[in-house]
Amino acid sequence: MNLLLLIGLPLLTAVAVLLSRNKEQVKWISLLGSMAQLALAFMLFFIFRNERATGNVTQMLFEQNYPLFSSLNINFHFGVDGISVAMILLTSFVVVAGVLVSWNIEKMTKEFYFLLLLLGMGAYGFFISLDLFILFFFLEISVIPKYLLIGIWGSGRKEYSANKLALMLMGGSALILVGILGLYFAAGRSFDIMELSKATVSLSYQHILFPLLFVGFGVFTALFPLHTWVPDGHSSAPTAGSMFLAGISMKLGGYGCLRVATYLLPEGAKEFANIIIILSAIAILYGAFATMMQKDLKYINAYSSVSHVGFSLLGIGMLTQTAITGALMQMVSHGLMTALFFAVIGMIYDRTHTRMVGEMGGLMKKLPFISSVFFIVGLCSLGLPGLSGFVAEMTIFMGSWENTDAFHRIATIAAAMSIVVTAVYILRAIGNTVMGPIRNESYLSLKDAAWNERLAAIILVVGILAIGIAPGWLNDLLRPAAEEIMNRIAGN
Amino acid sequence: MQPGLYHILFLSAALFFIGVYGFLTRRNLITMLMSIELILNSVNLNFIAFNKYLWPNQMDGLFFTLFIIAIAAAEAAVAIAIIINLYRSHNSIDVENAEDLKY
Amino acid sequence: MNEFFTLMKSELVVTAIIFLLLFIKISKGIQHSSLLSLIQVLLLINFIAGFFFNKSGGLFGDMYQTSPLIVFQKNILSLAVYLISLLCTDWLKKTEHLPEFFMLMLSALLGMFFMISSGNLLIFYLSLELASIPVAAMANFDLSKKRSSEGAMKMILSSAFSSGILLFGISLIYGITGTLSFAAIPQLLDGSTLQIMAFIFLLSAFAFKLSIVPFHLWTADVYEGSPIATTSFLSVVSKGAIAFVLMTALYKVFAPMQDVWYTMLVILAIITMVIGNLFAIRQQNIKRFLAFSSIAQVGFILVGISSGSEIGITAVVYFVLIYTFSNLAAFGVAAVIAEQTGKENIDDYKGLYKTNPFLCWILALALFSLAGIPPTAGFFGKLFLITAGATKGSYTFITIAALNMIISLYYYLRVIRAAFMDKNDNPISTIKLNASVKLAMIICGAGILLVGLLSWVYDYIHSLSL
Amino acid sequence: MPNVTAIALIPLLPLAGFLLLGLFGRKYLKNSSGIIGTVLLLASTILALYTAYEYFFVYGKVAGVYEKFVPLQLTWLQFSPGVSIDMGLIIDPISVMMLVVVTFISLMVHIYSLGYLKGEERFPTYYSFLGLFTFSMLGLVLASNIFQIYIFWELVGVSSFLLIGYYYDKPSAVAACKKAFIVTRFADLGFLIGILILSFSGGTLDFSTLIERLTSPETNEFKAAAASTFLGASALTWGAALVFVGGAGKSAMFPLHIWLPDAMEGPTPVSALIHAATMVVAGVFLVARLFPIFSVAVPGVLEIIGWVGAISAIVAAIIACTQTDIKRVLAYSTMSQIGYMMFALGVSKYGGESGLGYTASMFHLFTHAMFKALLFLGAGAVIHYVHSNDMKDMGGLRKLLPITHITFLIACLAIAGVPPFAGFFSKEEILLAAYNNNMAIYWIALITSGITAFYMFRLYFNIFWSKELPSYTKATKGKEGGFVMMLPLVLLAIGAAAAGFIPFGEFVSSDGTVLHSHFDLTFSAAPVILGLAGIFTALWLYKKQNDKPAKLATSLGGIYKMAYNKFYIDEIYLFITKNVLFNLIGRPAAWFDKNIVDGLMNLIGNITQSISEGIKKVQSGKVQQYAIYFLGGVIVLAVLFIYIWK
Repeated sequence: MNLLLLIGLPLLTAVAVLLSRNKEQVKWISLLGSMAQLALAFMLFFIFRNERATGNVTQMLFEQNYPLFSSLNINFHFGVDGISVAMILLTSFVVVAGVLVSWNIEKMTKEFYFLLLLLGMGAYGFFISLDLFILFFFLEISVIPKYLLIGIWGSGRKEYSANKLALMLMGGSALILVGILGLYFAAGRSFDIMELSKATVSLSYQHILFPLLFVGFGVFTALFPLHTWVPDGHSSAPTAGSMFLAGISMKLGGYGCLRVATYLLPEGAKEFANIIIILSAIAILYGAFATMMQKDLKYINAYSSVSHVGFSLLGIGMLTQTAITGALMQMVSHGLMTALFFAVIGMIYDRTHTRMVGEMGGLMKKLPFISSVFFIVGLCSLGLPGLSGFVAEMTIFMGSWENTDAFHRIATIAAAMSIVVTAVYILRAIGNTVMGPIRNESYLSLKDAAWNERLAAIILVVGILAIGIAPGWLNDLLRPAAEEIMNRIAGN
Repeated sequence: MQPGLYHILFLSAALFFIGVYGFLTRRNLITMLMSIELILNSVNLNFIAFNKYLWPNQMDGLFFTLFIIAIAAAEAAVAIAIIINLYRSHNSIDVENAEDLKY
Repeated sequence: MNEFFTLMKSELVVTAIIFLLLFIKISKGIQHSSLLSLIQVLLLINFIAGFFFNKSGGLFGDMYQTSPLIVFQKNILSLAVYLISLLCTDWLKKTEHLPEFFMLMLSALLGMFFMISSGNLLIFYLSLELASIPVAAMANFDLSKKRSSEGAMKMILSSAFSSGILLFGISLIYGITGTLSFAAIPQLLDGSTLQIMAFIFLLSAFAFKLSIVPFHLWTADVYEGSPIATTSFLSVVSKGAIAFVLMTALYKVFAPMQDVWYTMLVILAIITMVIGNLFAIRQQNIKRFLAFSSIAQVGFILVGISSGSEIGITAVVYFVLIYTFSNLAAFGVAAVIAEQTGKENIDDYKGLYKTNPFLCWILALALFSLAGIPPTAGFFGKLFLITAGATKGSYTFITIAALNMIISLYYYLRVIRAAFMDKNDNPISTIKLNASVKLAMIICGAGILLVGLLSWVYDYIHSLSL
Repeated sequence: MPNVTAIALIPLLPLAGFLLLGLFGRKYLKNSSGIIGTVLLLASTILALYTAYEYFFVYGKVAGVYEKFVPLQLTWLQFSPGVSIDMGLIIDPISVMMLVVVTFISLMVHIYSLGYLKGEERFPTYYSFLGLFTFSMLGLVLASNIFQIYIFWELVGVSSFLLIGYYYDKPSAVAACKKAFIVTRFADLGFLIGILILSFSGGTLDFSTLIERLTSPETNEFKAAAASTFLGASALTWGAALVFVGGAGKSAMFPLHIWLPDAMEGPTPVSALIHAATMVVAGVFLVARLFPIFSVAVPGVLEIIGWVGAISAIVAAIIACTQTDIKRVLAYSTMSQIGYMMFALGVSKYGGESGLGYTASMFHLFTHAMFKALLFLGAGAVIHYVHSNDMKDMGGLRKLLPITHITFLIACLAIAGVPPFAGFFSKEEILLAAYNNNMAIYWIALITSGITAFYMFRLYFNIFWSKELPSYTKATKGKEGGFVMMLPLVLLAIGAAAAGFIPFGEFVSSDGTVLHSHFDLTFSAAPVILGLAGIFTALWLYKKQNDKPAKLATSLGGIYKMAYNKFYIDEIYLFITKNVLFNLIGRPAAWFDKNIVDGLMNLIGNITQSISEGIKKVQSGKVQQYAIYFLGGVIVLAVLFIYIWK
């Protein structure tokens, strides 16, 4: 399977959007394009599984390698392993849903969809890149769309949030840049991940470069205390923007933390694992407690994202195969869940014109579909079995527990405590919005979800359920890849 | 007494600093221009002295001096043209009157 | 004799054009607007001519040197001049003294060509003056404007002052080595105190032309006062040329003192980036804003230069090429708006997207490119500069450089925010773009998008710089 | 051998009901949803009974011992070799017993709800939630893997949440469902960590293997688990204790019981099903499931279990005496009875005669399910009739609600331990087990049984006797509920009356062997007499409306007030959540984030801005100053490079 399709198709769609003549065309082209991406992602998934089933155990499949800046040994090197496939699937789900929920964007529709598709393309490119330079390129490519999406189509303090997001992410990128350059020179002028994974980087270098890379990518994935762009950015972004930000962009960071920082600098990872654990345990609990005090639905989800993403960092910090698998599962799960959450919030906001929990109530009566989805996503967030969040969190806990010392145990217990706090804030949100008496008479005339919203929600719910009910497929996808990473860490 | 290299260098250094001092303190644009001429002349002295005392075999220093004189003239021409134009709009050739562009 | 024509063809073409313009001026035979078209065609020819008969070699006892790399550098400058002539069409049409403006500009260009090719301090000095004195006159080209003459005055005085310092340095070098030839000087240098002193004098003059902090203070005032055609020439062509020469000077002439100048460059690069950025944050006038932004960009160029190897050369040349497109696009937009509405403040750009989406996208591309955000070429340019800077392995330096990208992103985003997001009840009305302006902007936009992605450009430059 | 399809269908049929009604009920199956749910459950019940028959009488007994079968085990999530979450079916005496109880009670509730909730707008939703609950509960009892039980544990929790919050527009219902979920969730945290400890110690998540490894002191796992200690207790002790915390939360053991009374906000049939007969006994079931580990490996924890059960039993009983909301009385009574089951396990040992407590506990679970469901459904019928939960609005209903009255009375007698009703037999065994092992607990249990009889009959007299309310006549209020509501009452009444005669020890015992129960009249005398005393006290106080109860209450003073206010445990929780969780942690965290973390980022921005503002004077516009900076630059470079670094 030609992986370049994954970049080419979104790009083609984006260009087609630019060339289209009216809003209807724009929307349908985007939808078709994103559906095609979804189909492509599924194809990739099945072909990948098939390859693996037929005994192809090469670490990366479908590799392609073209020289790009040959004088600097920069190559257009692509390939996927299970992690990438899972992430690509996630991206394609979120892209379709994002396109669908933005159906009623009136302002600058063409530009909106163009940027949205560009953002998706960046994510695909990022996940298939095996060259750090290209990876960085795709990571950075999303800065413009993110900034403009928030700044133009956002709400509230959108300029402030857009600025903050762009600048903080740029800060992260700056650290990543230094990190990958360090790797480049330390390993004899190569950006190639596969080559770097075989290279030996001296200990002192690892100890310098690992924090740079991890913190750099950490900014993208809301590493405490560099998470402050998350609440503002997410709450100001338009619905699809928040979905993309939390569903995809934050995953870029987590993926980078794992694939680049941890995988390529195993000794650094070991050295700093405890700090990562402390920070992520803090993020988990602190994010959860901070969420408890929020009144705006988007802020609730944004802070809860900080908490949930903390789990994936925790999993990485635990450095066991199961924990890393769990971390990856959490990324996928959180991506779907948080995208759905934002989608629902957007749907509610479109109707009630408020996101304040205190001003709503009893939405169940008039918006049964939306409310049910809200229930599902809330329950997923608090880790209900049968939904994806549970699988991921439990895998992380199981993996974390494999470390037998008191420090890891206490960190795990601390993280586990968040499941109670999560229940508190999620139930508070649910109880005050969809349940309870209707507080505003005008809500009695609200209309339930339209077809596009239903479809978007269903696509994401299917994803959540597919992981939650039968996690085996995801586990099979991620575990071997996590094993490769663990092998490197263990020094084999 | 024949003046040695150091005498001339001393003279040129003095001239240089006088020029710099003049450039920094004079308010009249023409005077500032003249101070720059002093700097250039100190350089000229340097070239000639080096040429004569240290590297008498080649004429590089002398030629350089000639070119500096020529360029200085050209520079002065353009500078004075600009100053005249400035005078037209500002009615003054005091450098302190031309401080609109700042921060 | 044949060699004379092939090796010096860039200079000869420019000289020919200058003379042609002189004759036209004297004969007064051609109408204003068709003259401009003629000039644009001539400049295009000049640019295209740069691609033929490229050879390495030296003339006049190696006082003049050329190589494919040098020709390539000259081509970048020619391209920039051509683009300026297109972008500033509106302003140029209004100027009374059109041929003179181009004569001055081309003289300066000629000076830069010689400067890049110089193999001797004398030629270098002469060409440097040739490259700067006409620019001062160009800065004063808005004859009726107070600010224009103030800027020109500041430029000519400071430039003369820096020439004085430069000459003093050259005279010391001459005193030490007894030669002015680039080829001979390095063998005679050993890093003594006096040599360092002379080098500092020389470097300060370079720093002045290149607007390196703290020698940069004239930059913003002159940029703001001058007509935009001059400003863009100053910020792109002058900077590029000096950057090229600085590399020659450092890598060839002062190669034995690499330890000294590396540290110096690191210090200067850091303060240049930081100060340039800090000043840029606050600016309201778009020209002044771009002035400080270009100072910060120079800081990045210094990061690349500090590598002292062919990676550095490649990265700098590549960056200047990209910088040409990006900065000219930004200046082009500013020029069009300033000329047609008289507005030069960033706040005036509010709501621009509503009325002028094309200009806005070009502006956005340009600024993102300057900020170093992909997929624009600026990303690659900056990245390679930093890569080059990293060859020496000083990660603190690289980190500071990378962190400076955050501040620079902040102020570039300010403009973008004004253009795209801020509401304005009374935005700049829709501007009708001249065909040539549009062409130039499309060229710039294409350059910004493609130069980075088409990696062979970089590889080509690399092959030249080896 | 077990019939896998049949067994698997038992939970899957209700699941099908949930999916069918949940997805399409609102639109397409508005009227038929109740029937669909009930029919599916009926099938499920029949299969359960069939399974029970097959197990107990056909294949279950191998060489005189009821074996444990795991006919199906599918890997659901593999963690590492040997450690995986499996979805399996376990067939052993307790799971089969629970299958019968759950399906039967659920069926009763399904039928009953057809009448009770007739005409409700969210009827299909209700039945789909019931289906979900039944599925989850059946999955829980059939779980073959400790993580599987946790999964279904959470699912029953959420179904309970959904059903308590069924009247979602009632703020009190919303508050109650949140409270129920959060409190049990808190306990589940303990359960989860317990699972992590046990599974790590045992190297497996599978029940059979886990029990095998952690009960024989020879295995490496056991040695390692016993050797690693934390705060003075072995890993095994911690694991088992934490698992019990989970069980205690779900089973509303003191002090994690506070959610149960509030959970009565749900529809009454739901209370009967979830909060009386099935879900709340999950904790007991969990302890029973892991009983070998508790009794063999960590007897200390078992002792704790005993005491927690005993305390819960008596505390709940005392509180029940003072409540006036009839459902709350029943809720506290449930808690008290579960306390019995719990301490019965606590005083039991593994295997043989000394495993009497285990059998007794399960037996009581079984009988309790019958009579408590009956009580709730009866109470539901009353509430349905008078539209109030409060005793003050009731009285003299025996004539108006004859069937309800009789069945309720049977249930009261059963719970009061009056022979020959079901409660007598099971309670008897429990007391015997306690007597044999722990006298202190025995005395508590004995007193509690007296109090139980008292408050149950207080309830009974208050509802059906006491004052005759003039507004309640057949003419004004109509007849009691229809056939669908009365049928379950009658069926359950039969169960409550006759279930005690089942020779339970023959089927269920700690190690699968047959345990013969023997009756000792002398031993039975004490509890029966105490129970009768309680009944007569209630008769004396409440048969007719008078001021004796009020006088008694005043004379008891502080104790009465404390009991009336449920010993202020709710207030303590409220204080902790409100002041500690929200004000002491949540608010500072939010503040910290907004002001410190975010403030830091903004501060960086502001500092940059102000530096930028501060240095603007450098660019003074004076060309001579520029020259000074120029020279300054030269001088600084010269000084640096010539004098300092040279």
